[in-house]
Amino acid sequence: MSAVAEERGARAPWALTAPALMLFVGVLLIPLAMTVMLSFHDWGQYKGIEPVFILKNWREIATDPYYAEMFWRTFRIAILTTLLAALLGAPEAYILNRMSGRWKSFFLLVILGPLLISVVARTLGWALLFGGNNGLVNKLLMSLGVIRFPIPFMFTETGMVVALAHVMMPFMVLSVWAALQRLDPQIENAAMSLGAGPVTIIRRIIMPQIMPGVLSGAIIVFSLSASAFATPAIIGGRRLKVAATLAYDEFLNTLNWPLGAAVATLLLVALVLIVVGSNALIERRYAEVFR
Amino acid sequence: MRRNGPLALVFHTIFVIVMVAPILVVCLVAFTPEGFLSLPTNGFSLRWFRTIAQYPEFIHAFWVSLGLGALSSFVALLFAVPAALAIARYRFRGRDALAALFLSPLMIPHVVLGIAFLRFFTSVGLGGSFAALIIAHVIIVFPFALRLTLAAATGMDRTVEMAAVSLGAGGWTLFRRVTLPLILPGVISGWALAFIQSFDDLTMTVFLAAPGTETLPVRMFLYIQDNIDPLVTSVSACVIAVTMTALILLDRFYGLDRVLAGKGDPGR
Amino acid sequence: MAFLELDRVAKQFGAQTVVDDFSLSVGKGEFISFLGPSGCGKTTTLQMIAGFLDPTRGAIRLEGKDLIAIHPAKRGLGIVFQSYALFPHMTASENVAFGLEMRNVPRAERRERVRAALAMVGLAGYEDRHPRRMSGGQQQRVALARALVIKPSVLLLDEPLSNLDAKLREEMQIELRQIQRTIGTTTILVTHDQNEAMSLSDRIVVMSHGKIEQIGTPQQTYERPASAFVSQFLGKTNDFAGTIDRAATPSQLVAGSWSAPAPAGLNGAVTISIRPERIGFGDAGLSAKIVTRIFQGNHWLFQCESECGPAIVIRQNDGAAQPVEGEAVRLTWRPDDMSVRARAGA
Amino acid sequence: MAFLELDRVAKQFGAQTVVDDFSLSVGKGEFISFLGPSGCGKTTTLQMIAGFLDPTRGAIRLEGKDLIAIHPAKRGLGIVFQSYALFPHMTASENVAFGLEMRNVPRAERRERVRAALAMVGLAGYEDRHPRRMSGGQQQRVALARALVIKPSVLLLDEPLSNLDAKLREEMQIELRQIQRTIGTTTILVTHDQNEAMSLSDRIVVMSHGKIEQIGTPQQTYERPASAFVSQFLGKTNDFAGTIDRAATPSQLVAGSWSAPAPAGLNGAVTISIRPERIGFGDAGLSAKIVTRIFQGNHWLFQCESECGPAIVIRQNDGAAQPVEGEAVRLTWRPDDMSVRARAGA
Amino acid sequence: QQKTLYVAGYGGSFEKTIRDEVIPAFEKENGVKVEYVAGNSTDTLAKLQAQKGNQQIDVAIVDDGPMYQAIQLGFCGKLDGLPAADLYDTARFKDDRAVAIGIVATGLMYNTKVFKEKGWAPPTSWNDLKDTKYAKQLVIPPINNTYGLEALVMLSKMNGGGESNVDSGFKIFKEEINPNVLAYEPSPGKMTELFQSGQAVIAVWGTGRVQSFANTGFPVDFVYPKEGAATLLTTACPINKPNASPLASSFVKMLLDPKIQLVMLKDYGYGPVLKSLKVPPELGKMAPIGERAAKLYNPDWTTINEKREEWTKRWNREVER
Ligand SMILES: Nc1ncnc2c1ncn2[C@@H]1O[C@H](COP(=O)(O)OP(=O)(O)OP(=O)(O)O)[C@@H](O)[C@H]1O
Ligand SMILES: Nc1ncnc2c1ncn2[C@@H]1O[C@H](COP(=O)(O)OP(=O)(O)OP(=O)(O)O)[C@@H](O)[C@H]1O
Ligand SMILES: [Mg+2]
Ligand SMILES: [Mg+2]
Repeated sequence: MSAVAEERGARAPWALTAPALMLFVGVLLIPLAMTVMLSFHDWGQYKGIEPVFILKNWREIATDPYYAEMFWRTFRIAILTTLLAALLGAPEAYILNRMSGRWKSFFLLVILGPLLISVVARTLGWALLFGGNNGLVNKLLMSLGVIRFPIPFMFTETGMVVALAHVMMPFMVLSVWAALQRLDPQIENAAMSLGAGPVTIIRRIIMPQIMPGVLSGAIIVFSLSASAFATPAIIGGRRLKVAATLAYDEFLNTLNWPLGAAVATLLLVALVLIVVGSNALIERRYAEVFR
Repeated sequence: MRRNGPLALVFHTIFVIVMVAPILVVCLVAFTPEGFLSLPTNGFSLRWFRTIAQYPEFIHAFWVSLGLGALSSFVALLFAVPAALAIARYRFRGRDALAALFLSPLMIPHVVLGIAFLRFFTSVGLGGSFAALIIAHVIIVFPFALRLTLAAATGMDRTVEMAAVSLGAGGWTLFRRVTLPLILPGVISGWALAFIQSFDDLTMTVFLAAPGTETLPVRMFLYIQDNIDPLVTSVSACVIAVTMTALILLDRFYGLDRVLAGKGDPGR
Repeated sequence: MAFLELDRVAKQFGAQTVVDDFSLSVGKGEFISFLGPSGCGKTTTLQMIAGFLDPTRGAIRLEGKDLIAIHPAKRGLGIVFQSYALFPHMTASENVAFGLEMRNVPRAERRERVRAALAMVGLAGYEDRHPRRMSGGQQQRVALARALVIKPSVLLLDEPLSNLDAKLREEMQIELRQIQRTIGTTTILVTHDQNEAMSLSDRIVVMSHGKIEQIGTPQQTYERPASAFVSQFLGKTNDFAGTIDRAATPSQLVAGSWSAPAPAGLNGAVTISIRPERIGFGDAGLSAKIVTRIFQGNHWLFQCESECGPAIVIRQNDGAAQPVEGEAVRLTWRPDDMSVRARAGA
Repeated sequence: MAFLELDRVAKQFGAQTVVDDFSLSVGKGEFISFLGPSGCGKTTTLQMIAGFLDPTRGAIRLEGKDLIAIHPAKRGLGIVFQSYALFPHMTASENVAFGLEMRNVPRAERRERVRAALAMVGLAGYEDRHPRRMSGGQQQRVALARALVIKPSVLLLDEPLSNLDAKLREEMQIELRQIQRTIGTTTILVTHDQNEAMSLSDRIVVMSHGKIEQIGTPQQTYERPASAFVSQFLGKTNDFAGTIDRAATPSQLVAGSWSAPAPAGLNGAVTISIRPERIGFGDAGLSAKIVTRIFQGNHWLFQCESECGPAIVIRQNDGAAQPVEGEAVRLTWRPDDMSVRARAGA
Repeated sequence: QQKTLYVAGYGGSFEKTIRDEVIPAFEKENGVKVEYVAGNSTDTLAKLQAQKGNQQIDVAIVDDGPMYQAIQLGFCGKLDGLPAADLYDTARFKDDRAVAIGIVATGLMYNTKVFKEKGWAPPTSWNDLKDTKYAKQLVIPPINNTYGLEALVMLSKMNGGGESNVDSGFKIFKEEINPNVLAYEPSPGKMTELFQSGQAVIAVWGTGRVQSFANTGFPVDFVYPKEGAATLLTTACPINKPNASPLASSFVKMLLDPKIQLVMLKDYGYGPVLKSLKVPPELGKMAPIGERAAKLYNPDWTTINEKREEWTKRWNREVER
């Protein structure tokens, strides 16, 4: 069924994706199309939404550098978060995978744990830890001599990245974990017998093979952090707005939905382009692993 | 299997500490006798756990969240697994576009989705119903189910499937007996992420939840509207306790690493 | 009418043609072996018959029906894969039982047949073990049991015994032959082991670069090879440069100090081909010196340096005294055992 | 002093002892083969030497230093895995180059050595292909090239040639032997092919159920097997029931119609063991009937039904007329070629 | 007939008060089921806009700013039979499309404990927001929140401007107040959290919020600035929809019942909107009652609403950056 697949069955993939496709067209594309339509409508504080077709919102986004700054910050934070999550999450998944059964499941739980409590409570925890200059984190870092002066975490991009990476970490760990399950342990042995040290094995042998997992994780983390709302809102506050909080503001505070819809549409389009682009790039680079 | 070196263990320890620190803090604060959040707390009290009893809607909301999460992540898998298999193994026109479409819910700010769904469901007469909530959650958790299944299905040894086919297994049987067990780690991880995502979603659900279908995060959010008091932390602590107990039981009776790593034991 | 028929089958991977113009008729119950160098397209051909690859050109028919239109799961073939392809998540007995389940064999019968199949391949007691905890040969045997237990009408075996020791291998060969005889299974075996191919097969297909070089019984292919390639590939061959001297009466075929009456039809420079097992040590003949003497159990292999270049001689280890390394010998053979052809480029 | 030494090594998986009390001294530059039935612990032993499995008990020393304490990456061994274990994400040449990179071989030299290694295993032109697009034998050869290219001082080969045809296999064997001679590589070969083991090795280790049955040169193990197991496992053996008749003068050893002067020391019921290649067809001797006659290229294999039970005879395919199936024959052999032991339970 | 009435309003303790004190009595009286849809003002307004033409909600309880917007957008129906004579003027809306159910004063909140420890005097004036000793310890709700807006208006007014000209206010915010601001935080929950964690010690806020925060035992107090505190209203309106239930109006009027007004004062710090109500002295420590209520400054919403969109934009670009 499978190898045949590549040659035969021009219909098979469509049959398999049809249910999901129908679901998406039915309950996602239509609402989304409505939202895109919305971005071309007009709006006034006291006249509400006017279903006309104008480019006002788009022109505003294109010409006002305010929006460029927001989007730039959004992607900067998302990229940093993704990097941090990948840099820490992938090794952790690898370490976990090498533990013996009992510990493995225990620590897996511990790492998945954060996902199980509300993002509100979780971020609250961070806020408590960061808590200004005399927050626990700063006290600890200073007493360890890592830093001399307290690092401001709350209402800074640093804090946002740290908290976002924490929130997103389990996604990365789990994705990589799933990919690691497929590795043939003998291959690692083979590399070792050829003289490869642990670092080389990870970089040259393990990494390329778990790329699909890292990629899944990175896509999830990147997308979620670029469209995240709660964490940036709580840690970043209103002065460090990102695209999602900007859209949120327009939708909920100003009620200028057409403008919010335009921001959201732009964010969506940019994200889709970035994700699909990097996906294709990496799939080509690691073509043999994805076969 | 090689063991982890000391450096790896140090890394691991720090990692785990950082991961649990905020949660630990939340749990600690839950035992405060004060009426407000404070750290470090002076004293120990179960006051805020007792307070939960005065808010039966929290308990109700917990069940709503649980049901919603379980149901929507399961339904999402039903749609996502076949789609992931198609995307993993066929090279067909429109493949990339489909993949992008299926991942798109990840990329839309949930507030936008919330409002889009609210408008949509209101216009088709499903506004405020539990069904609408489930459909919306299926959509937002779908990418998780898809992406992790996809990671497991790419690069899977196809000759194993060929062997099954040669023995007469086709279609559903092939899937159930061979393909699914082989991609199970991915599917289960996907389910777990999907469940958690649904369980935790607030921004979108706020718009769709109606009286009676308010989820726990919505409840907590509404509660902390005017006052953040330690009740949020004690409720969180309870959620942690409940889920940990459930997972430990699962581990006891089935083996969590087997659930996550698939049934065929990794052996040497 | 042929039971299984391949009609000018070809397969391309991208631009590379891996199998070309492959035509073969297999009778019902026949035992066919594919022999050929590594990478010549044996596995590819098997996979096309199994239905996992579609031929680029040509037709495959089973009992006259087009096989390509039939889904692989419906073909009812038994297959052993070169890489075993065991189900990693199932125990040995679950692996073997799988095909029976697919055929809705009742549970009791199933258990009995699985037990018997595993016992047959010498794995009684390993029923509950997972493939990853088995040795290479054990895994291969599970794969064999899995294919045999369903008693298929066509068996496709891709190097099914490559990881087994000689003893077990022979036992398995006898099993295969027996199954094939009693059930009348049509079998196609891919193997790199010529002994195996020769002792098991009704006919051998010798392949090279995706093309058929020769189809014939084991003895035909060995003793009357259709081409130099076949002759070289099956067993070893000595090629000596000789000359035919029509001036002498009767005319003589000469190679170094060896000579015999010349065969008809040829003249001048020729190549004499002779199998190493047909050469004996005698008092007269080609003079040579033993370079190495290799013990190979039931026979000895001698590598010699003769007047006409290197020569290989095989002698049965029948207990007689054998020449030692460095010894000067004379090589001799019966004219019937050699084949003579004009020497190219001479 | 021994170069590589295994000292009462044992390995358990759970409760099952897979290798037990394994002691072996390998000299520098020696070529050792492990022979034994599938599942007897060959791979496990190799993996312990390589350092991928830790022995449950015992010590492994290289040049007197405890090897177990040394990380596998530092042992500098060349290994071919039974399952190849190629890096799926690298091309053939990247696979081969990997070990050289680890040794910081300059780029130009690396390229040249990789090219040479791939050419040596007959894969010139396949440099840029990924393992998943190669045939089984091609993959195996990449694995071999990868291990050889680093010119290791110790080579561990786990069935490295099992998927190659006879011709290529022999070429590879010659390569292996040559490398081992020129670089003085100490080699341990696991193989299921007795011919391979016999023609390549200085010494053979015959294993059974995780224990050593015999260590010796090929000829020792074949011709003076230390146990019935070794004799049965290496090559084929005929066991005939005979009796020693001390009443006759001189006393006679009788098996059916065959007889010879009795050896000293035994009496009554005995078992006569004789290799099939030591039996000839003659005018007198054990009467038998040919049941099947199997062509095996350079020799014929006869399965006979004799007075004393089934018998196997091997005759070199030397061009002489051979008896046909159903023919009545007399089997004969020289008393020197048989071994006689008291018959148990008689 | 048994019908369900949907009331949308704040969550949290406000919801609890309404559920406990208002709904059971109302249900009994009118034979109707009441469902409470919790959400903050903006959520509620967004829901109204999303369900436009197909409204589910019958009664909306929101802040005054969003209420003006809701009225303008035509979401509110008309209230009949209000006790007009007894209501403060500020509590009434044009055409009676809505009515205030509670009065709050916008002023300053500070952490009494920290101020005592540091030996700082309690703040007394809007100008104290500029005091550099509060660097990064000041919290102000943003301008799309009424508190923030009123702070801007008050600062403009003190510096020669007013509703029609807020340039001076913007200037002060941008140059003098901004460096002190830790966060522009609209969420009340978040505000309390910033105080609880000790990151903030002074803020612009309303009496209602400060009262319920102080009720938890946290050491905060409210200051009426000497330049005057501004009025902020909590308002309710029946939603305009076809076949609107008359019960919606009844529910709003029930919120004006003196008994309920007292309960809201006690639990929630809302100054009553009824002139006639006698407030027991122990309840009126903070809330704008009597004298204090009379001194409140009432912003000119007509002017503000015209400019609000422009201000918001300007605020986002100049102040919140
Ligand atoms: N991880 C494991 N857990 C349990 N038993 C194992 C494991 N690996 C191997 N075994 C068992 O140990 C025994 C020896 O295995 P090993 O792989 O060493 O055999 P081998 O001699 O290499 O056989 P073959 O020639 O078939 O490859 C076998 O019976 C096998 O089933
Ligand atoms: N998926 C593929 N893509 C491209 N080339 C392939 C692919 N699979 C096999 N080939 C090539 O096709 C040729 C034939 O391969 P095949 O597997 O049929 O060989 P084989 O005769 O079975 O060899 P072996 O005895 O080594 O297993 C080889 O040269 C191989 O490299
Ligand atoms: Mg092959
Ligand atoms: Mg092995």
